[in-house]
Amino acid sequence: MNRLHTLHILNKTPDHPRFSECLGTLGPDDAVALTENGVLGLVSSKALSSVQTYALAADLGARGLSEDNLGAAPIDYAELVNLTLQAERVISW
Amino acid sequence: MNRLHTLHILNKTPDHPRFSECLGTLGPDDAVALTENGVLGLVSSKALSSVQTYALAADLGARGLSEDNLGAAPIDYAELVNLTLQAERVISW
Amino acid sequence: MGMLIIIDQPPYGTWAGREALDMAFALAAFDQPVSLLFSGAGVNWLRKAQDTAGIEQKSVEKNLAAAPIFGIKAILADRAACERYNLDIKTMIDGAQLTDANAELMAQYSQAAFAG
Amino acid sequence: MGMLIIIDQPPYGTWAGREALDMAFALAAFDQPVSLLFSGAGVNWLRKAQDTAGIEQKSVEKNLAAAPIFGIKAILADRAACERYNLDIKTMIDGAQLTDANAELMAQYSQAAFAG
Amino acid sequence: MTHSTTHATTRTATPSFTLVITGAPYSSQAPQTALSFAKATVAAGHTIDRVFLYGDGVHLASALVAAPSDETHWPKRWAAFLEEHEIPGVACIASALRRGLVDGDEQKRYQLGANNLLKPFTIAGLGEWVEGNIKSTRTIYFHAGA
Amino acid sequence: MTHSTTHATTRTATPSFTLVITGAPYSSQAPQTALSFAKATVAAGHTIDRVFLYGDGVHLASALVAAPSDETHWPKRWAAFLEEHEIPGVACIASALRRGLVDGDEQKRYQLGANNLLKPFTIAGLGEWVEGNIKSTRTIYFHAGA
Repeated sequence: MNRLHTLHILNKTPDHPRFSECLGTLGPDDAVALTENGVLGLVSSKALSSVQTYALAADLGARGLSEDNLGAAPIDYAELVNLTLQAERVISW
Repeated sequence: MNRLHTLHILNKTPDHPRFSECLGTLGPDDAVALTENGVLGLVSSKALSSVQTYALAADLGARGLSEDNLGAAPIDYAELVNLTLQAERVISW
Repeated sequence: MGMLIIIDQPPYGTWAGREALDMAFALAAFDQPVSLLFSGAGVNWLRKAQDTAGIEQKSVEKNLAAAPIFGIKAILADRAACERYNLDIKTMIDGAQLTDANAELMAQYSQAAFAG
Repeated sequence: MGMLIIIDQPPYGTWAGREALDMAFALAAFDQPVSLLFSGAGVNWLRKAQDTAGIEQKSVEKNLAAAPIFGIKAILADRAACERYNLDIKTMIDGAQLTDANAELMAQYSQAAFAG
Repeated sequence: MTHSTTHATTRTATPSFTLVITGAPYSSQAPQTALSFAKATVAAGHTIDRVFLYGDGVHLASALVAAPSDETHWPKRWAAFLEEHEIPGVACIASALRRGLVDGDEQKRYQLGANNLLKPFTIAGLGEWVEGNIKSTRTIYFHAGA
Repeated sequence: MTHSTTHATTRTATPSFTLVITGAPYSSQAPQTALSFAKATVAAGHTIDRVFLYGDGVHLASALVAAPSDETHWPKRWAAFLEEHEIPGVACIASALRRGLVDGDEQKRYQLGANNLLKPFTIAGLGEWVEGNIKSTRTIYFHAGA
């Protein structure tokens, strides 16, 4: 795995101002982990950037979203914990 | 005073999705009363529509905004009460 | 006429939508005419096949399905919001009707309210 | 390095900004390096001449003015947000610095956090 | 529709209000704005039929708030206003139980160690809101901002 | 900087976490997501130094929540997890007092009629958060969504 600078944990809907604020601070070595309502970013017309994107499978399922063809890697809570340790920094939006 | 159909009480910042939702449902005989953080709509680049706009003076003052040249009529709470009775309907956003 | 209860937040992330639904059910229980409008990100309430096993919350799909039985007049969904969230009549639960959340729609109701 | 505390909500309407400021003061009290970043609608914290007599809340201007005295390193304001809210260095309280809230800025801090 | 929100009827009688507060004190400005609105309503000679607390708004009825001495104590301020003008203040029971706000009866029913409802607030169901909505000339909502 | 967030040091020892919850139960999903995260952390053999409740997150420590029988009781669920793994759960005192959450000591100090802090949660200052932030490998925040 490449260097992971900042892991951005994003739990807001794409309509929430903090969703856009988060996208505006992504660096090339960053990754986004979508949680809670943040997973709706994968079906909205608001484009997620080209950084590596993960999404909590539990939250995808609750919102009726398939784990396939969404442009994000589905993860469980254990993988989210791992990502927070792999990253040099974590920001929760 | 002209017929006042719906009074929209708007207390969200212009960045909040409900601010735009409110603007999207304004009719020609409607009026907007900006309260709390809603008064920041008067200094943001997000244009308020052409309907009659009021703003609570107490909230303008708290946020360092002048009552002049803002494109809204400053009102106190008594005037807000009056507006809710003059309108046929009131929606709080 | 009657009351329009508006839900503009998705389910599960916050409780505002659940509490809006309770308001609608209460009005219906007292024979007051009431409809639901899903707007903004709230349209995600209407997506089919919500599986909440992973988050230990009850699915809201059953609650919504019960709405007509309990006397709620209509389940409306803002067309533009549905498009933004890639929802169409096929991927939405049965009984939802597409509409445009604008001044004309609002004028059909004597009151409109959010739960929070 | 150190912590960047981010405030993206205006004062008075919610308590999130006040509680963020308390976090910054606590860090400074324990000699941890900390700066404040005002972004989005949060830049309205920085507008001069806030008169809170009409809403019975304490003005936050004094709290902010005390920040450097208590050891907070910098008060930063996102330039684009200031422009959106018609704020410039003349209409802002003394001591605030314009910056761009982007990846380069964030990389200068070992941690960044919101209060809520 | 038996609503009294139609105009011919309401303009003649004394206007009356139901106020619904859904934002919590010390988290939103909703209880403050609502109190200023309520005071102006009473000062204008109008009636407030009831104040209904819903969602996070039920925290306004907490008897255990200890606000810093230089900040306004919103629950006490609201309680004094309600008592002075003999206005019923009602917290929605479903919202209250989930959020840890109970009176003596609910304490017994759920075998809890204490109760924390501030007088003169009471706890009741959404029927109180429905009734207020039918009876009052206007129902005005005070939500949390952002 | 004495932070242990630099990597050479942290990769060798057992990773440790401070979790900060700022969203309330039955209003936000934050306490639920945080509990799932916490369980996965412990299951992976990592340490949780403490859980800090801030802002509206302090409501998670209420002893008076009576959740509907078909809904998860998040305060009890969290309390059981903290006790099982002997993890300190701390509610910020400034946030708690404003929001009507008090222990026996604060009840006496402010002459209140009851206390409502759920065991094993305790009440303390922001210094606990600062200390956790310095000591732990990672501090992870769980905010209310929207």
